[in-house]
Amino acid sequence: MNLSVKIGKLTMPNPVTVASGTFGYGAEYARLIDLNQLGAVTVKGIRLNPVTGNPTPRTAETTSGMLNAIGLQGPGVDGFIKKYWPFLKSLEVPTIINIWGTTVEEYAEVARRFDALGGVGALELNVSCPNIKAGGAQFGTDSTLLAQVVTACRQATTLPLITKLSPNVPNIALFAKVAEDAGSDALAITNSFPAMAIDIQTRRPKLANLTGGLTGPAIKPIAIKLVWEAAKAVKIPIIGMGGIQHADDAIEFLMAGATAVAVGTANFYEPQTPLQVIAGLREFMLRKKIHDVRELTGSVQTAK
Amino acid sequence: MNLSVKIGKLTMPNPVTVASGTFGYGAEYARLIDLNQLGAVTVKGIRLNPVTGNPTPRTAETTSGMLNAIGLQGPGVDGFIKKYWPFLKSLEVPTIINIWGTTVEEYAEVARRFDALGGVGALELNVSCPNIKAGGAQFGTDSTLLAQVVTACRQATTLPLITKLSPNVPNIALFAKVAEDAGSDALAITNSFPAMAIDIQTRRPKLANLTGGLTGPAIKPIAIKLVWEAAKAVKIPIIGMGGIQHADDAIEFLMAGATAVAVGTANFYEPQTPLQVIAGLREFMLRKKIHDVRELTGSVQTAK
Amino acid sequence: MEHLPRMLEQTAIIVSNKRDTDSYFRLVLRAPQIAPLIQPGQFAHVRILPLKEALLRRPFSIFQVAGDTFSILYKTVGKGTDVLSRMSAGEELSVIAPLGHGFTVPPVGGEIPLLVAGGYGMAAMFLLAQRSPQKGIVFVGGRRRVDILCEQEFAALGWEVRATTEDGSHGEKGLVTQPLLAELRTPHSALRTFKLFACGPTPLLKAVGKLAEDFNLPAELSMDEHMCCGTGVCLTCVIPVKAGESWEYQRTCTEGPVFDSRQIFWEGVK
Amino acid sequence: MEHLPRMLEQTAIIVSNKRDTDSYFRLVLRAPQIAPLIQPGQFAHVRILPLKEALLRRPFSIFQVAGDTFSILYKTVGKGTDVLSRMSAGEELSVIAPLGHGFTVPPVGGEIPLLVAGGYGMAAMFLLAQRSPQKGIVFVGGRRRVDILCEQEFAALGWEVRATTEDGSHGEKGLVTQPLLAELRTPHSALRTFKLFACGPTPLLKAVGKLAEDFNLPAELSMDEHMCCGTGVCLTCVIPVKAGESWEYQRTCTEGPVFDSRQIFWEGVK
Ligand SMILES: Cc1cc2nc3c(=O)[nH]c(=O)nc-3n(C[C@H](O)[C@H](O)[C@H](O)COP(=O)(O)OP(=O)(O)OC[C@H]3O[C@@H](n4cnc5c(N)ncnc54)[C@H](O)[C@@H]3O)c2cc1C
Ligand SMILES: Cc1cc2nc3c(=O)[nH]c(=O)nc-3n(C[C@H](O)[C@H](O)[C@H](O)COP(=O)(O)OP(=O)(O)OC[C@H]3O[C@@H](n4cnc5c(N)ncnc54)[C@H](O)[C@@H]3O)c2cc1C
Ligand SMILES: Cc1cc2nc3c(=O)[nH]c(=O)nc-3n(C[C@H](O)[C@H](O)[C@H](O)COP(=O)(O)O)c2cc1C
Ligand SMILES: Cc1cc2nc3c(=O)[nH]c(=O)nc-3n(C[C@H](O)[C@H](O)[C@H](O)COP(=O)(O)O)c2cc1C
Ligand code: FES
Ligand code: FES
Repeated sequence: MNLSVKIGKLTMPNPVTVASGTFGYGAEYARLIDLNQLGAVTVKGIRLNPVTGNPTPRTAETTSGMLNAIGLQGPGVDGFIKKYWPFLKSLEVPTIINIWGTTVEEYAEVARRFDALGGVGALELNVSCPNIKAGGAQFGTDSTLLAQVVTACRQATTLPLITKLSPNVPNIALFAKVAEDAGSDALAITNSFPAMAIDIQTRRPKLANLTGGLTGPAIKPIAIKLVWEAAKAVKIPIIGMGGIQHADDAIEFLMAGATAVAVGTANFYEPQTPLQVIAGLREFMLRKKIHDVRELTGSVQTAK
Repeated sequence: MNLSVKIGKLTMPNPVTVASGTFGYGAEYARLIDLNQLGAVTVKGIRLNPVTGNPTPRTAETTSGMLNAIGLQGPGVDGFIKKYWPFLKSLEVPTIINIWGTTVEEYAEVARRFDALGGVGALELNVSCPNIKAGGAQFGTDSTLLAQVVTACRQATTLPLITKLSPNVPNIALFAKVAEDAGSDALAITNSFPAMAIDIQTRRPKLANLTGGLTGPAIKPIAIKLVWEAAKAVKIPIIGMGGIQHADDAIEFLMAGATAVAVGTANFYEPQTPLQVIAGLREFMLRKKIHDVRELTGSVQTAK
Repeated sequence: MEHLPRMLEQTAIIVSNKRDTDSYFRLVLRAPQIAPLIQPGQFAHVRILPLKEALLRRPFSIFQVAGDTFSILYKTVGKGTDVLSRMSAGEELSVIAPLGHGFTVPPVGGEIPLLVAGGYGMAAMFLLAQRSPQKGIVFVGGRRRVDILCEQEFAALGWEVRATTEDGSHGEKGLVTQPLLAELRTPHSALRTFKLFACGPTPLLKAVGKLAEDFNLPAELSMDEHMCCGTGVCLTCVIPVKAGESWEYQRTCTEGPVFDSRQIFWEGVK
Repeated sequence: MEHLPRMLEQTAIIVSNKRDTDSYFRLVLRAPQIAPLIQPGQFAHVRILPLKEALLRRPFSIFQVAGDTFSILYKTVGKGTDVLSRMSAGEELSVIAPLGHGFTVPPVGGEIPLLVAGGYGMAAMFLLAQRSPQKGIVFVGGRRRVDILCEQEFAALGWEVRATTEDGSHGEKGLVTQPLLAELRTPHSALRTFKLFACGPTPLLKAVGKLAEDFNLPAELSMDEHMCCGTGVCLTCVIPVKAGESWEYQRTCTEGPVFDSRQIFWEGVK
């Protein structure tokens, strides 16, 4: 049975990674699960310099989902390399580094730095974080800016480039195509949805940042639709995510058109989820006599 | 204690109505609840001629939500007037009629017909149904078309006009403003979100229409954010909806900026919901010594 | 305005919830206001309160009525029925019932009912058999022995039961329509007029509809469509029904679940 | 790489779940692998499996440890604790524990611990009192009598308990810091050095931090922040901690919940 998939020139031993920002820098959950079973480890978003992030409260629970406005707290490129890279480098599975900047040049500079580091599996361009003023969804909802960011990063590195699109557009196919044309090797779909919750007792938003991003099982049907739309528009592979809790959810993303998937919010309440998804996927393939996981990609039957 | 609110020149005895398409034409649930307790009855979308709707399956359950692609099945203006209007007219509370068309002229014609009918509370322009090829979200995601539809309807009727915006845009404030400037008396936010679910056993989409609209508690945080954004941009009242199950949800919408609210999907599993919401709202106001429900509108404290 | 049958929403207490065969369970609910109103072929729309993440009610045919209780006979097929099967006496469910347009009980001296049921389709037919003045035959089919439900109850009513299983583990081997066809081909006295009643998966209903046409017999079919509201407001559960030269969608939960076979626009049924 | 304490995920069986006072409950869980690892001030992150619509785990301080079990003392405040309070012996929970950096147990002959607790803050301090070689005083405060928890258990350890209630229904009337302040102002022998340990709502922690500064005493505070993952990955639970001239956010679930009061950047704490 073949479970391995390719994201640009990166080979993942199986199609299941974790979503950026829901798995720290890998080491934390290494205490609960064997990271070497994963398809790849994807780390929290990094920009050039350290980032303090937003004030608290930063998350709030919602119906079958949650809001977050962490504000991309992080150690910056140097801090990351010093503190977390030695461990990640020691893993048998590739690391996908989620990067961002507030200018096109900063994105490119971060890409250059990780290109120079050596050993990185792929870079994921976060152009879709709803929780920061500059550099987040701004790049992901403006197709001209998106093309600029991807082009600049493409020039800065030969590492596989995954563009993480914003869900908050009426036509995801257009943005998918822009990223592909600008040289992205793959897409990641979807990031969180701009959202809000209010504590009616205090009349204050539940997040200090006022608004945040909605993630978790609640959004899965929207994410499936986005992946399906994008997959029809491009030839490059898609990493599908948004509310995956069970192997069935992952298989649904694959059928919709994803080549790989990422487990996000579910890690917070059930850190075993990525391994359970891999096991369930294997079992499904056995039962259905599917020999290569790539047969699942885009296999939804849509003839009316 | 004042619970009444105004939507343009329409006075609702309390701010709780039902969402179009989740309450039939009123008579069905009259067997389970007293309709005269509602702020208004909002009926399923009507276009000029009868509509067959989409093939089945038309709905699918999702995590804390559901998908639908009914395809706006309906009796057309004449059928509606003959079959359902006598009952609705006999109610003590106003009827809001949700209307749509496939052309600007059809919207205006339907508006003219209901204007001529007499006794209608308000018209809600559905420019945001994701489940029909022409005439749905197409008008709601193109600001020029939106302006044309609203302008044409404004010329066709003096009835209060509620424009039901599409959620599927990166900047709802822009569309809210366009509707206001074109003469809309109020906004309804939000309609369902384009989404999809796949049965992994059969590999077929769970809906015959392939995609549908996501509604229910899952989407509430996105809807709250949309209402909040729109309320900052316009002066006209907003009817907030999306996942209301409890009075607390309704109060959250009011605080975010809504003047009235609509209960949608919850009717399907708990037809008592609108009355429970009204009772809970009253109780909240008593407890918090709020004398006028209008004090709640937009009362969220967002000073950081 | 259209005619809308009476329905009530009630919190029903579980009196018992026991395994029948294999993955089938019998659930008895105390619902004093609802029980007396129930007609054969009607259903209850049940909110399984401990169900997580899933919002909608589940529709189940009403199996039996006794005093202030009614029962359903259900198969565990998914998350709702699974959670339901773990509930115990004393726990609560929310029920909207009775719903839908049920079977027409034959008048005294009227047609002799031939019932055709697949799997839990049997549940929908018990009240009809019980309330029919003429005893008839019930043809019941299933995949395996365990799918043949409540034979004894029908027999106890004095009905003849003809069981078929696809694997031959009980009754005749084959499809439920085979013995029915044989029965219809047997010459009968002219006085004896039959009427078909069926409940089961769509292929069974189609086959019965075809037999009704071929033998020119009336047939009432309880149609199997997914439901959402169960009360006529959402337009989820529609099937195509003949209307003049053309057809229109009608609601299984309101105009149905029982339809006259001749009214159904079969070309449009999936 | 940073130091990460050991943690385990385990399905824990409820041994008992009983009301303590008013809206407080005591839950005993069998978790043989986890129980022996627990240090004072650590917490468990509990997934309440029957909870509907809500996904996240809930953090609770570990109250007591006995053999292969540990217990928590919780207050019903919202949907999770409400559902938890309805669970019975034999049912399962998923637990990740032990989590966080707990209290430093004073060395033999070291400081005398003065514990300050508000409400369920008492739960976080029992193991510390039990394992401290020096007995000290526990200052416990609450709104009403029912908010004063497990006095007897601390007394049984030979500790002095000074209770205060805001409504005066039990112990001294007023805030928990009043008798503490009185104690600190009492002249003591030079040999007697105190260390403060506190757990409770943020205003209490701020007040204790202030006293520690005024009296130049060491203080360890268990900080109260909302959590999401509880394991250090999500960066939800941060508080501002001094770092050189400036400050940085540190995770309550990993670097905390117990912080040295002097390390906290109080100006940034809400
Ligand atoms: C009028 C009517 C009468 C019925 N009577 C019986 C009965 O007497 N005994 C019995 O065992 N079953 C009966 N069913 C089928 C029963 O409703 C489904 O088995 C049940 O809804 C499955 O729920 P689940 O959560 O276990 O399955 P899931 O697959 O988890 O359900 C997911 C969704 O699909 C719907 N669904 C799944 N299967 C069906 C189905 N076959 N028909 C309609 N909706 C479905 C569910 O209601 C739910 O909304 C009847 C259905 C209808 C429409
Ligand atoms: C380190 C730590 C130790 C704790 N120890 C105890 C204890 O020993 N006994 C006890 O009764 N409580 C304790 N709490 C508080 C306890 O976690 C909350 O009361 C509980 O999470 C409330 O959950 P709920 O679903 O009932 O409330 P809801 O308000 O419905 O919860 C909604 C969300 O807010 C979070 N939340 C709500 N209140 C708090 C709070 N005060 N702190 C953190 N998160 C909160 C919940 O975890 C959940 O994610 C502790 C909290 C922390 C951070
Ligand atoms: C707490 C939190 C932090 C996140 N941080 C990042 C991030 O740093 N970079 C990024 O691209 N996405 C980030 N995301 C988005 C996730 O990677 C993922 O796209 C999203 O959560 C949807 O998947 P899920 O529903 O499975 O969680 C974050 C999500 C959460 C919940
Ligand atoms: C089955 C169904 C049918 C609907 N039909 C219409 C419609 O005809 N016109 C319309 O404007 N909105 C329609 N809607 C959208 C609802 O009015 C409402 O905007 C949406 O469901 C969000 O609210 P909720 O989450 O409370 O359901 C429909 C929704 C559902 C679920
Ligand atoms: S299920 Fe809603 S109309 Fe029939
Ligand atoms: S709760 Fe996630 S890092 Fe602390």
